[in-house]
Formats: sequence, C-alpha cells, structure tokens
Amino acid sequence: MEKLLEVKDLAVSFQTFFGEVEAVRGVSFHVNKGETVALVGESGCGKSVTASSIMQLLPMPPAFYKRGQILFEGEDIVQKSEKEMQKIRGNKISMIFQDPMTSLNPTMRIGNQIVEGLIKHQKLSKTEAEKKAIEMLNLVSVPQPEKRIRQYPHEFSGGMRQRAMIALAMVSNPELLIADEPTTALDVTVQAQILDLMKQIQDKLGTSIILITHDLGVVADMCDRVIVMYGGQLMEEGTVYEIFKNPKHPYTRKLLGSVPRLDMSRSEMLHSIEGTPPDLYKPPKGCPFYDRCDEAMIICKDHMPQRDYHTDTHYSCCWLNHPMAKGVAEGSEA
Amino acid sequence: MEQVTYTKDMFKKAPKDSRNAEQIKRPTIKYWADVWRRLKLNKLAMVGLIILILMGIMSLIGPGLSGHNYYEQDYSQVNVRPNNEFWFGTDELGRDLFSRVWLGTRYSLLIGIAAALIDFGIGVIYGGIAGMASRKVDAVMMRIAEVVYSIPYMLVVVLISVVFSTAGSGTSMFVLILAMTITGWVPMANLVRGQVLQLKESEYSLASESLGATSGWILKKHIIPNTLGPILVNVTLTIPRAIFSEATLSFMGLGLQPPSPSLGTLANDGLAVMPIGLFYQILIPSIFISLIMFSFNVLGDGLRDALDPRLRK
Amino acid sequence: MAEPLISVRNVKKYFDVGGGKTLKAVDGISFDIYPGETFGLVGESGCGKSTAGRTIIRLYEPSGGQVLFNGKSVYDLSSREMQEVRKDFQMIFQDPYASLNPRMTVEDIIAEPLDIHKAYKSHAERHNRVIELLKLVGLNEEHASRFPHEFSGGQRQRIGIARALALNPKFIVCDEPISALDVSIQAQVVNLLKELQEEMGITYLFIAHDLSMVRYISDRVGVMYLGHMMELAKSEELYENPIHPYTKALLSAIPIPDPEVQRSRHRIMLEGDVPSPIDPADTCRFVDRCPYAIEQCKGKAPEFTEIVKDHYVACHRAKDILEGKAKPTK
Amino acid sequence: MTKYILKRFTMAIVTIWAIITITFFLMHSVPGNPFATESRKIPENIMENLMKKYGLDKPKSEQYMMYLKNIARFDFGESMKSNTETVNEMIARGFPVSAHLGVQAILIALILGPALGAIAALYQNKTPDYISMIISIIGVSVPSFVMGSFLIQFVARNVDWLPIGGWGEFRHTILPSFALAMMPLAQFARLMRSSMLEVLNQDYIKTAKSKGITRTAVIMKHAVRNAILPIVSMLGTTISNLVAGSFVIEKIFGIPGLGMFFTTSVFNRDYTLIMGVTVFYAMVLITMMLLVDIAYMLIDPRIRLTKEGR
Amino acid sequence: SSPADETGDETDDAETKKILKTNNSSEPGSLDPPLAQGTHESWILENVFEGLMTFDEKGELVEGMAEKYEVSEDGLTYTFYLRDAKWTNGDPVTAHDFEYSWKRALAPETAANYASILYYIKGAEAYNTGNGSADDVAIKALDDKTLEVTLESPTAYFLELTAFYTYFPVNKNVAESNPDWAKDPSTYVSNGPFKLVEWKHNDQIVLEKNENYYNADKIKLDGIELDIIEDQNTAWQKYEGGEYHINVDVPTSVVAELQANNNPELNIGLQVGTYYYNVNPAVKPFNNAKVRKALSMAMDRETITKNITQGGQIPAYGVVPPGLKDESGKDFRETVGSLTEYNPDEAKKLFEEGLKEEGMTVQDFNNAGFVLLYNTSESHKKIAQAVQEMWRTTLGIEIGLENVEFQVKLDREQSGDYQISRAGWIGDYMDPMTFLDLWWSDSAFNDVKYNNPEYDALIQKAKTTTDQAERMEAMRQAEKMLMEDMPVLPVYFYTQPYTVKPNVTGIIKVPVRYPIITYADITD
Ligand SMILES: Nc1ncnc2c1ncn2[C@@H]1O[C@H](COP(=O)(O)OP(=O)(O)OP(=O)(O)O)[C@@H](O)[C@H]1O
Ligand SMILES: Nc1ncnc2c1ncn2[C@@H]1O[C@H](COP(=O)(O)OP(=O)(O)OP(=O)(O)O)[C@@H](O)[C@H]1O
Ligand SMILES: [Mg+2]
Ligand SMILES: [Mg+2]
Repeated sequence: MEKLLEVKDLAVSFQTFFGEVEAVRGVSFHVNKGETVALVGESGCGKSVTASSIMQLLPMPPAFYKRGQILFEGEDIVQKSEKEMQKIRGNKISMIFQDPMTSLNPTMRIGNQIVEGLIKHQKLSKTEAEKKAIEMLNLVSVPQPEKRIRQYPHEFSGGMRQRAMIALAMVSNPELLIADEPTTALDVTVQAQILDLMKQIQDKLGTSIILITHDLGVVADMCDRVIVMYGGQLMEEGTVYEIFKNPKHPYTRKLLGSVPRLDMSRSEMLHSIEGTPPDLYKPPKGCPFYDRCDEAMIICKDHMPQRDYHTDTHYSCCWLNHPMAKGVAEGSEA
Repeated sequence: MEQVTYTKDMFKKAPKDSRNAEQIKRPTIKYWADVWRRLKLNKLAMVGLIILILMGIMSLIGPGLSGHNYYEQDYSQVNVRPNNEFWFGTDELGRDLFSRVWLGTRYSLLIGIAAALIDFGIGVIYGGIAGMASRKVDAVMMRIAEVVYSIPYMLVVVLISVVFSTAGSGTSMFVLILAMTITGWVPMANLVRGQVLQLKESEYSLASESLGATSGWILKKHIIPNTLGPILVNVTLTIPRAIFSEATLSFMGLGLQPPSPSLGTLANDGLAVMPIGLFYQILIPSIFISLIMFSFNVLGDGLRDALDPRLRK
Repeated sequence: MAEPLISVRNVKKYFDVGGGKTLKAVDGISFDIYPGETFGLVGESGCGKSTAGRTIIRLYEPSGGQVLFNGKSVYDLSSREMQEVRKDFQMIFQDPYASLNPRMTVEDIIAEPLDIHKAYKSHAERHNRVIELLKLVGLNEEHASRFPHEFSGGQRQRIGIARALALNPKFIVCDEPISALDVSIQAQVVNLLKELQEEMGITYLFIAHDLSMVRYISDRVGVMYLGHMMELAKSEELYENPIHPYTKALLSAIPIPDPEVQRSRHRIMLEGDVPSPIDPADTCRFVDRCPYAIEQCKGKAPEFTEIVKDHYVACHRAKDILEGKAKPTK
Repeated sequence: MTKYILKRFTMAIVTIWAIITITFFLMHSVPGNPFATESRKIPENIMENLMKKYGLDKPKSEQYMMYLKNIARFDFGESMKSNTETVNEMIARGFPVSAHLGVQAILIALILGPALGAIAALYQNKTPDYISMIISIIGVSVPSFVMGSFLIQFVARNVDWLPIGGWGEFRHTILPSFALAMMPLAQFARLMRSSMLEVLNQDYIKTAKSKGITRTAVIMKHAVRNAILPIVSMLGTTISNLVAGSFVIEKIFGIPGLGMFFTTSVFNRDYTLIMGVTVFYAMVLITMMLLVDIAYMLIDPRIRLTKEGR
Repeated sequence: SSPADETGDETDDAETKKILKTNNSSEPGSLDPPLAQGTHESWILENVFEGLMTFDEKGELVEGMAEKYEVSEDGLTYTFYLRDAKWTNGDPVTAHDFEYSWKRALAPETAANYASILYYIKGAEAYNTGNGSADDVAIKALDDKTLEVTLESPTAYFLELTAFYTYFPVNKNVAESNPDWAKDPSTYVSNGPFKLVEWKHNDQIVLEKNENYYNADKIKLDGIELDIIEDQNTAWQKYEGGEYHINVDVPTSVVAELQANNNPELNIGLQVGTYYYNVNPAVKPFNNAKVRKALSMAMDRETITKNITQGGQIPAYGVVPPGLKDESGKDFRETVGSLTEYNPDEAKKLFEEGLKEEGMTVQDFNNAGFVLLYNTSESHKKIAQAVQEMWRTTLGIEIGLENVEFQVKLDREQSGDYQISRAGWIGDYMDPMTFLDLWWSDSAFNDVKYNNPEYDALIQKAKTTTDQAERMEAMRQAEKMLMEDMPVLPVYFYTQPYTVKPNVTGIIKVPVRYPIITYADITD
C-alpha cells in the first residue's frame, strides 16, 4: 500500500503568556491511499493541532513547528512556503471543520464559497465552476442545488451546512480529506446521514480520510485504522478491530470502558477515568496518563515508554508491555 | 533516547498518592488580580496608565511648581515663548502657562471623571431597570432613551448651559458636567441593558433562579458583578469623550469660567494668537488633550482585552 | 407502583417570537415520574427537551397544563409557596462553563442555595456544609477557595452537582449534564449521579441526546420530537422493541462502539432535518420524515396511548407496526 | 418589508413628536428673547409688536398646538432673525451643503478608516499597526477646532489650489471634509482593527484558507466584509456625531451649511429655527438609522426584518 | 500675492473690472432698510441705498438724494428738494417714496427695531407706539420732488440722521406690490451707487456698480464681493492669503502685532463709542457712590488699552467719546476733561469708606460672590479678566466672572439680576447727546436705572434749546454730574481697526460709520 501522508516526529508548540504550551509532542503516523484513519483522544490532546499543521493552518505565531516532518507525496509540508501551500490546500488536501455553524462565511453565498477554490485551482470559469458545484451539492444530497447555491449559510439547516462543507472540501477531488470532528455538532440522525455520505464519496473518489473524533461509535463505523492520542502524544495505534477487540494501552481500555454498551445492565458501573488530562503547559516527563492510570508503575512517572508492536499494524506505548512488568500489571488488575 | 537501566523497583505499582489526578497546576488567581496581571502585560496600556497617573499627580502639584500662580498677570511678559522662567511660556495676559496648563489638566480631568461617574450611575440604574423589567416597560424605557439621544447633542448642551447658567456664578463646572451627562448616559444605559439582558439568560443566572433566587438577588450577585468589566471599559472611554466635549464647548464660548483654566479653554485661548504665528499656546494644551485621550483610549482597550474571557489563559 | 412524585399533565410552553408567530417548544406532554427513578428524555436538538425540563420546575411560566408534585399543583402555588418547593427541585445544567458565575468562588457558588434560603446559622456551619458537599462529589477542601475557570469541565460539572445537592432536593432535572464533557469524564459524572441516587434516593429527569447513556442511566425513557412526546416505555423495552418509527430511526442511528456490530447493522436513514417548531401544522409532527407515513397521518395528530403495558406511543400506525403489518413506504 | 418600514415610520412619528415637545418647552424655558440685538435694545412697544407678529404673546400651550399643526404640514415657520428666508428655505439651502460635506466625510472615513484598521490588524504589533494607531489617536484626540485651524494655517495657506475657506467648488470641500472625517475615520480604524482581529480568528477564515485561495482573497472576500459589520451598525451614531461636529468645521471654514444653525439659532433664541433644525435633524437621523439598518441587511444576510431592532 | 493678481487670474474681464473683495462677518437678517439691525446689514445697505444726505468721498456730509434743503428758523421744519435720481428699476426717486418708507418704518406692524431713531419727527413716537396715527406723523411729500418734515424739537444733527439706514427710502410701488421684494436680488430695487446682484445666504453677497447712479462717475469700482465668514481667524487668513482687499473684523492679537510693527496696512479708524461697565445700584454695597468710584479708580485703563485691547483704543475717563465737536468746534471730550482717574491709593481709601458706610467688610464683600457679567466674546473675556485682576490687587476683592449670551445678559440687566455688567454704546450721530441721552431716567437703554432729576433737567434743557452754547454747557454739566455719581464705569473709547491692502485707495472712515468702501479704487 502506498503512503500518501507520513508524519514523522512532529512537535508543535504555542508561545503563550505563561510560556510554551507543547500541544503536539513528537507524533508519527502515516495515512495510506484510500483508507480512513481515525485520530481519537480527549479534548485538548492535540488532535486539531496535528490536523491543522498538516494544512499549515496554525496561526504562526503563536504556533511554531518544533521539529519533525510532514511528508505529503514525499514532499515536506513543514518546509513549504505560503505560496506553495496555497497550491496544496483545497486542491490536494481539504479539510472539514467541526462546527458547520461557524465554518461557513455568513455573508457569502454558498455557491461562491464552493467555487472559490475551484476557480483558483482548476482555472475554471465562474459558470463551469458553478456547474461543478451544483453537481457536488447534488452528490451530497442537498435538494434543489441550483437554488441553494444562491443562498446564504443561515438559510441552511445544520445538517445541510455540514453537507455544504463536505461539498466545499470535496469539490476539487482532493487526495486527502481531513475531517476534524465533522459530526460532533449534529444530531444523531443527521450524523448518520453525513457519515453515510462521506463513505459513499470515499468509495466513489478513493479519497484518504483522517477522521478526528472522540466518538468511538463513529470510529467503529467509519475507520480502517485508529490512532489513540493522549497529552500530545500517540498512545496506541492499530486497525479498528485490533483496537476495539484487543486494546493494549490502559487508556484505550478505559476509554472503551467508559462508554455504555447497549448490552450493559444498569447495575454495572461505568469505567470512569478519574482526574483530568494533563495541562500541556508543563507536560509530564513520563507517560502523560500516569496520573490517571490505575496500573501506573513507578517507572511511568519519569520515563516515556517506547512503541511496542503487537502486530504489524498494532503498537502501544506502555511500560506494561515491558517484560519486567508482567507480575505487577496482573496483580493490580485483580 | 535516554538510556535507562531498568530495575525491578521501577516496575512496582506506583502508590496512589504519588498520582494527583485532581491537582491544579496553575496557581490560583482572583479575577481582578488576573485582569491586572494581564493588563500589566499590555505595554501600551501600561504606558497610558503611567501617563495618567503622572498627569494626575502633576495636575495636583504642577500649578505650584513654577513659582508663578495661574491668575497673576504681568503685562511686561505677554506672549513669551517657553523659556527658563516660563517653562510653557505666557499667555496674552502675561500669565504663566505652566501652572495654567496643569491646573487646566486638573479641571479637565475632574470634568471627565465626574461626567463619567454620573453617566455610570444613571446608566447602570436605568439600564439595569430596563433590562430586568418586563418587555413592555423595557420598550418604553428604551424609546425614552432613544428620544433623548435623538435630540442634537450640541443643542441640548447649549440649551442646558443657558438654562442653568442663570443660577449664578460658580455653577459653571456643574453646568458643564450636567450638559455633558444629560444625553451622555444613554450609551451607557444601552450597554448595561444589553449586558443585563444577556446575563439574565446566562446559565448561572438561570441556575440561581432555579435555586429560588429573586430578580434582585440575581441582579446583585450575578449580573452586576459580571457587567463591571464592559462598564469599566466604557467609563475609561467616557472620560476622554467628556474632556473632548468640554474643549469643543470652550470653542463656542461655553467653557469653564476664567480665570480658571481647562484644557479646552486654554486651547481656545491659544487659537486667538495662532494668526500671529504663536503656536505653542494652542499646541501645549492640544498635546495635553491628546495625551489624555491617548492614555484613556489605550487603557480602555487594554482593559477590554484583559477583561475578555476569551483571551484568558 | 407507588404514587408518582411528579405528574406532568399536558404541559405546554409557547414562545412568542414576534410577527404574530408562536414557537411551540413544548406542545402538550404528559408523563409521571416515580420516586427514586430516573426518567430519561431524549430527542434531537431543538425538540423541546430543555424547555420541558425548565417548564416542569416552573423556571419558565407554562403556557398550559399542570404539574403535580406530591399531589400539589406546582403551577398554582404562590411565589412564597414556590420558594419553599424550590428546595425540592434542582437543576444541573448542560454547560459547565456557563452555569457557574466566573466571579464567585466555588464556596460561594455551592453555598448560594444556602444563602438564598438562609439555611445555616453560622458561618462555620455554612463552610462545613460546603466542604461536606465538595467531598460528596469527589472534590476536596482545597478547592473551595478557587474560581470556576481553574477547573476542568468534569470538575465544574461536579461543582454544579454539589450546588444542586446543597438543599437535599427530592427531584433534580439534569439537562444534558454530560454532553459537553469528554467521554472519559462523562463516566465520572454519570457514576456520581448514580451513586448519589442510591444513597439519597433522589429522582432524576435526565435529559440527553446520547441515547446509549440514557438507556444506561434511566428506568424509563421518553422520546420527544418537535414538542410532542412520541414514545415512552421502560428503557430496556424501548431499546429492544421500539414502536414509533422515529424511535426506530433514532436508535438505528446511534453508532455502536463495536466495529463488528456497527458494520453489520441496518440503518434507517431519515430524510432531512427536524422542521421548525414555529406554528407547526396540527398533524403528526413526524409525518414529513416518516417512512411509514400514510394518508391518515396527514390528518389529526395521533393520541398518546398505551399500546403495550407501560409502553405509550403516539402513532396512527403503532398497532400495524407492532403486528408487523406496516412496511416502510420510502 | 413594507410592514416593517411602516412600523418604523409610526415609531418615528412618535419619537419626533416627543422631540418636538421636549425641545419646545425646554427652549421656551430659556431666558432671553429672539429680538434683542448686539448693538441696541428695542423699546418695549416694538418688542410687543414683534412678539405679536410671531405669535409669542399667546399662551405656551396655544403656541405649541399651533406649532404641531404647522409641522404636520411640514411648515417650520418664519425665522425670527432672518426676514429673508423661512426656516424651510434655510434648511433647504443649508442641508444640501451640510449633506455634501457630511457624505464626503463619511465616505472618506468609510474608505480610509477600515483600510487603516485592516492593515493594522494584518500587521498586528508591527510598524504598520503602530502607524495606524498613531493616526487614529490623533484623529480621536485632536479637537476639531484645533484640527481645522491647523489645516487652514498649514495646508490651505501653503497649497494655492486649496482655498482657505468658503464654499462653491470641489476644492472648497476637501479640507473641511477631511477635518470632519478625522474623528470617524479614527474610530472606524480602531473598530475595524479589533473586529478584524476577531474575524481572523473565526472558523470560516480557516475554511477559506483551507481552500488554498490567496491571502489577499481571504482578506478581501471573507474577512473584510464580516469585519465591517460593526462599523456599519455604528454608522447611525457616527452620522449624528458628525452633524454635531459639523458646527465647528462649518464655522471655521465659513461654510454655509446647517451646522451653524444648531448653535446660532440657540444663541439668537430663534425659536422657530431651533425647532425646525431640531425636528429636521431628528428626521434625518431617523431616516439614516433606517437606511443604516437596510444597509446592514444588505451586507449581512442573516439579519431578517422580522426580528425587530438593530 | 496681491489681491489684484488673485482676481486677475480668475476671469478674463476681471482684468478690466475692478472688484473689491472683503468679508461681511455675518449673514444679513434683512436687506430691507427699516428691518436692518446692525453693521452686518448697514455696511451693505450703505452701498446700495442713499438717503437724503450722504457722506462723500472725503467723508463730508453732503446732499444725497436731496439736491438742496431748507430749515425753518425755529429749526423744526425741514424741506428737502429732491434731485432727479432713478431707482435701479428705472422709476424716478420721489418724495412719496420717502414719506412712504419713513412711515413704513414707523408703522407698528413693521416692527422695525430701530424705529426710535425716527422719533425726532413730530408724531413719530406716538404712531410707532400705537398712540397715534400715520396721518399725524409730520412727514409730507408736497409734490414728487419736495419733502417736508417737522420735528418735535430742534435737533442739530437731524440732517446727519437722514444719512442713517433707517432713513433710507424704498421704492413705494415695488414695496407695496411685493412685500417680499427685499428677499431676492431679482426683485431688489435700490437707489444707491451699487446694486445687489447676488445673495448666496451665509456665503456671499455680490454688488455691481449702478450705472444709473447720478454720481456714477465718482464710483471707481465695478463691483463689490462680500463673503460671509463668521470666524475672525479664517477671515484674517483669507485677507493675509491675498483673497481680500480690506478686512474689518481683525483679530485683536493681529491688531497688536501689526501695530507693534507699524504695518501700514493697519488703519485705526475713529469710532464714536464707549465701552463701560454697568454697576447695579440696587445691590449693596454698589448703591454707594464711593464704592463705585473706587472700582473706577482701581481700573488701570491705560494698561487695558495698551496691553489688552491693543487696537489704538483710548482710555475713557468720561462717557462721551472724543470726536464730537462742541459749539466752538473744539472736541467735547477735551473741553470736559478727565472725570475720573486711575488712583489705587485713593481707590482703596474710598472703597473702605464706602464699605464702612454700608456696614460691610471686605470679607463680607468677598463672601457675597459678586460676579462681573459679560456676553460671550474673546475680547470681553480678556478685559474682564484684566479688570478682575486689577480689582483683586488694588482693592483686595474677589469678583467672579460669568459669561452669558447677549440675549441672556439683556434679560438679566432688565430684571436687575446682576451686580456688574459689561455694556457698550456706539453713537448714531455726531453729537454728545447720543451718549448722554442713555442715562435719562426715561431712557429705554438706562440699564442701571439711573434716576437723577437734576440730570434729567439738564438733558431736557439740552434737547429743547436751540442755542448751541447753552446746549453744550448743559451736556458738559450733565456728564460731570454723571461721573460724580458714577453709575457706570467707562473703560475705553472704541476704535475701528481695519486693514487695507496697499493697492487699494479711497477708503474713508467716518466716526459713526464702518469704513466706507463706496469710493474705493484698486490700483495695480
Ligand atoms: N492558539 C493557541 N494558543 C495556545 N494554545 C493552543 C492554541 N491552540 C491550541 N492550543 C493548545 O493546544 C492543545 C491542543 O489543542 P487541540 O485543539 O489540538 O486539541 P483537540 O485535541 O483538537 O481538542 P478538541 O477535542 O477539544 O478539539 C491544547 O492544550 C490547547 O490549549
Ligand atoms: N427563551 C426562548 N425564546 C424563544 N424560543 C426558545 C426559547 N428557548 C427555547 N426556544 C426554542 O424552543 C425550541 C426548543 O428548545 P429547547 O432548548 O427546549 O430544545 P432542546 O431539545 O433542549 O435542544 P438542545 O438539544 O439543542 O438543547 C427551540 O426551537 C428553541 O429555539
Ligand atoms: Mg479539536
Ligand atoms: Mg437543551
């Protein structure tokens, strides 16, 4: 399989009043052509920062790349100039944002917002571009697209806006789509529609998708591979089956355990994770999950574990994988 | 990667108390302390604040520093340009501009602050009542405010200063302040009302209501404390506006009564000698007005930023 | 079953949105909540869940209907009497960031109900009660002097819960108390709520759009759609045997965090979004999106009736669906 | 739309009535009378004749009713100071001049102010930001009489093409409209800067950037239009302040506009003129407010007329 | 650049046309002569109209519309024989026009605000105040060319009055058929050396030479353009920038500067006017003459004129300004001499005596919060501040200042609601009576309500006698008596500073007039 995107040891920080906030701390992963990769993790763990840095969309300053590479089709995005990035954005890589209410320009007609990128990248005339936009809206099942392109975002419902966002992102037929919590703001019934739609379009166009979400149900529904992120670092990665059936990292396990399953009885307690995620302003030296981990060991406090591969596609970063940890881990779980 | 030697001890279970899941890393900080801290980080605002403090101090001691008082006339020293003896020069009546300018600063600041405080008082009460009252009362109150505001400002000011100046001498300061506040409270009332309407719907007000609190309680405990920020910003912007208006009134001959100077009357006096090429008499008070305006404006902006919860952290 | 703690009878709440238009946020809902149970209320955004919750405890003046609390009609109480009853009703809000006054310390926030009802004799008593409540929700004394913005979302929500518990209420409306929280933290709050219920026998009206969570926490669940109650049943019953086409669609839309199950599920896709509640037609509110809709549905709105024991549905075709006679038309 | 305008219209009439009433009684409570002149006093009997001529001998309530009747016919009456022109004529003559000046000033402010503000926002905390800040501070902090006098002294006197004062050709309008525009220009610049900074942080700007369009396009097509909304909503107040400020500018530049009437009519106790100017001003202001609202709707499609208010 | 260049550049025929440019500081309220109120109107009227008498290019009073006149022996009846002059619409100027316009000015309905200047005519006052009829007014056109006027009492300066704007004729036919004739240049009919061709309100007034004027030869200008700019500084900038040939309302600082540099463009024109302060005798201790005198003696008038007004004004030690001749052709002022003086020691002494008599101390005085009232103006303010400071330093008293608008000041004076107030009076004709008349107990202008029967008797005598010597003596006595009582504190005598570009000639100054520009000429 061909790697479309490869992120190598990416670290991104923000310069703030207090000092440096290390939002992303050495993240490495890749995305293959045509696959859907999920990036899950708690709020503030660095998902959006990772995604935005792929598009070079972070405000710089206060953000800056500390180290690492983002190779897209073999070229390092981190090194690219604004001009070069403009050729990639909206053309080869597109992005959908979380909130369809605020992500569309309220004072511009939907049609114009969709064709803007097309006119720029594919050098189409306005009418040609509009034709394409109508096609695209049709594809994302917005009814009466001819009429709709003349309307403003506020005349659209939430679901339709998100569909328009998808149309906007997909209209130039990008190779990679980054969807940053595309359905979080939507109702379940509408969410189902949107996810369905994304799958259909992916099937048709063969786009790779990075799906950022914290809804494990969505992940189970949509993705091929899952990357679990915590405190600016990657904790575990594997195929969707590996992660859901055989989670290795205590955080992943807890995460899965904290969602009620439909077959769960009401007398059962949920597995809650006590405490709060670390503040990335002064991130811990060791495992970021140390404070909240039931199975934490002394070593976890000051030493960050390395990746341990369980299969070709499945690794986790946890000292429990260490041979010396066997007895401790079991003892504590009992 | 660092090289670690692993020992068995390291793989012992970590004791519970070494992990502090509920800890708060950042130090606790009270609201106003935090505002102050963030204000301090805004250099421009601090420059403004320092200028204002210096001006405030100088307006108190400045008039006594030059050894000349503000009203003594010396016809042998008329229109003297700034020099060693008269640091800011003298005016057409041979009076020392240094003490006059600082005294003028004092009066201008007083007028500005008084006007702002009155605007604040009326605005908060009126806006607060309108915001908390029923829709109908609110609509009527807002219409009244709108009517007051639609009467040309200058007209009102002139009318007021004329109506009240018959009361006798010494009222001039009072008249000026009155004239400036008679319509000036409207924007403040609008602001407060808007804030109240917004905060009335806020979840913490609702929470308080669900606990059985009365409107008075909610207003006192929740709404007023939370409107203070925007109000404070508005106050810092009202002060220079009043100083500015006073200057314009001086141009119309409705300024402070001589020989007491205000920055406005000083600038207006300076206008009289401009045709003969004496610019310092208008420049100095104008620079003072500008400095005050500048300082309050940047301070106001700084406060706005410091108070903005979205910029927190 | 025991006597209901709360009886909601045909409660309505309309908003005047100007231009002579009325927004019927809640348009005649009825149900009972029994002591010690958790009643779940689900439905899509804007369907009137929050409004219902607020109207029931009379945070909003109702436009019609009645609520009986221990047999007393809440809407007929004078404001003095209401003041007393308020001690028994509490509310936990959706947004843990907006529901705590940023200018107050945690101690003052939690003590506010005590202050309002003058429920302590000395300052020490007040303080001790606050500490007690903090401990109850898993926070400690050190947190009392801090400000809300210093806390994470889950902690804030726990502060909100502590405040709601201050007066030992009998009934708490939880308006989406977890939807603004991270998954890992949601469980903390839900577990806490459950523990408290067990310890103190509190009754909850639990509003949420996360159906799996609602199922997990609730004894009985009501499904709302556009101001109407569509279906009401014991939670297992509702999740296993949904009757109303809307409930069916809703349940099928919840993604299940299990790739095997999720990918083999059949989903009922609904067309379009929830229509506007402004001056809605007096038909079944779901008719435009309903795959089972027939001519009859475009007439008068269906009655909310008990189809199976303790299972209420408002649908003209409920019987047909139950007997498997109805097939989706779209 | 028609219904909305109709509603606004009725509201406007009530507002204007209130303004008439307040001004009328306020004005008549002020000492002094319109017929005194600087150079000499008038014998009593002549004064009586004059009072009779203008109906000032009648009880206040009767005068008030008369005035209301005349206003209903848009008749503002005879000026008490000028025997040459009626108040209607004075307004008809002065208003176009003031309007010309005002519109030109607003245009200058509307073009340069937001531009300055936008540049400041884009170069936040860099030199252009500081330059723009200095210009704004000068604009808001130098009283217009100082500004006007300096413009005459240093610009008009040195640039032959620019006249020192007076009215007539385009070149006469340049300096006064700049002097008048300074204040709103500076305010707009500051407002634009902050709203621009806010808009630049909005999600839809990220969306726009993610489309790969150029920075200029992002700013011009997405940011500016949204950032300018607060300015548009402030236009109404700005215009009313501008009218107030025009008095000073018109006096200094010797411009035959309406601005001077605001003060001279009061100083002269020219009752009919005061009333006429006030009522007319209120009408203009209310019309402006309506126009601003409509303009706002054109720029911001979200604002619907059904939701009342600004 | 010189004004000629300026104008020369603008239009082609401007090279041949001589247009005088200047500023008329205020918009005229009316250009209908009886409705005019002040200099901002009369300056224009004097160029477009001409009365029976007029001032010639040397500033002498000469026959204007009257070719000749006769005065009866008792000095009461004047007969004017009109010359053949034409209105700008071609109508001949007749005696009927004069009869009509004077009676029109007196008609109560006209409400002419300076009708009282016609009261010298028999029956005029009665008619104007509603106690008589128009027919009883002794103005009679005997035929088209002969006008007979009978006076109440002999009035030495009546001839001069006929050159005053209220005495100007209007065209009877025009005014009767179109009451609005004076509002629009197209219907405006006048009889003077210039005609009104354009009136842009608040902007500009354009006059053009009247070729039909009988004396057109003497008029060198082809026209006059008067801007209307209220701001003194702006007008000055325009003059300095070369846009005006003459500027009358010169800022005081500029006058001082020009005077210091002996700039030839500056002219200090004579004026008959007095600047003084009213002292309200109804307020204790101002009822005491010693106190009033002390205030007067504490004022250093030399300093005020030299350092404050700076426009060549003359310190006033009496109320009648110089420039008015007595029976022997000597200056009235000189023959009376100084009636008060600057004497700080004496002032202090008098003041303390006066206070004691009133049972007050300086402390009481200061606590009373007395104020000096003046109408809003930069120069009044400056003078008031100087006087305030003089009183403070010599008498040790604190008097506040208060500025109000003119209208308010008048109201307050009338109702006695003041302690000290600023006032001024410009003579209407060249006779001391125009001043001394003011404090006659019945005078409408007697702000201080000065009431001294002896003074009244002197004035009465001066008004009725025909013997010049006797008249003058009575007035001399009257002035001395007035200054003995000191109801008003004279400050200075007005002058009229104005600037004229060097290439402009023929501008003359008559004491009771604004600079006369009618005969001006522009050379290159
Ligand atoms: N502009 C910024 N300035 C300072 N810190 C920032 C900025 N943007 C993000 N951060 C910090 O970077 C960290 C990661 O943020 P990020 O938005 O990537 O989280 P996320 O995983 O997307 O969370 P969510 O699920 O809430 O979207 C956070 O701790 C946040 O505080
Ligand atoms: N104060 C109000 N005035 C006018 N309309 C209101 C008001 N409060 C709620 N509504 C309207 O009533 C309807 C129901 O709102 P409600 O908040 O009860 O929905 P909800 O089911 O709680 O939705 P969500 O899941 O988004 O919280 C919505 O259309 C909303 O716009
Ligand atoms: Mg994010
Ligand atoms: Mg809700």
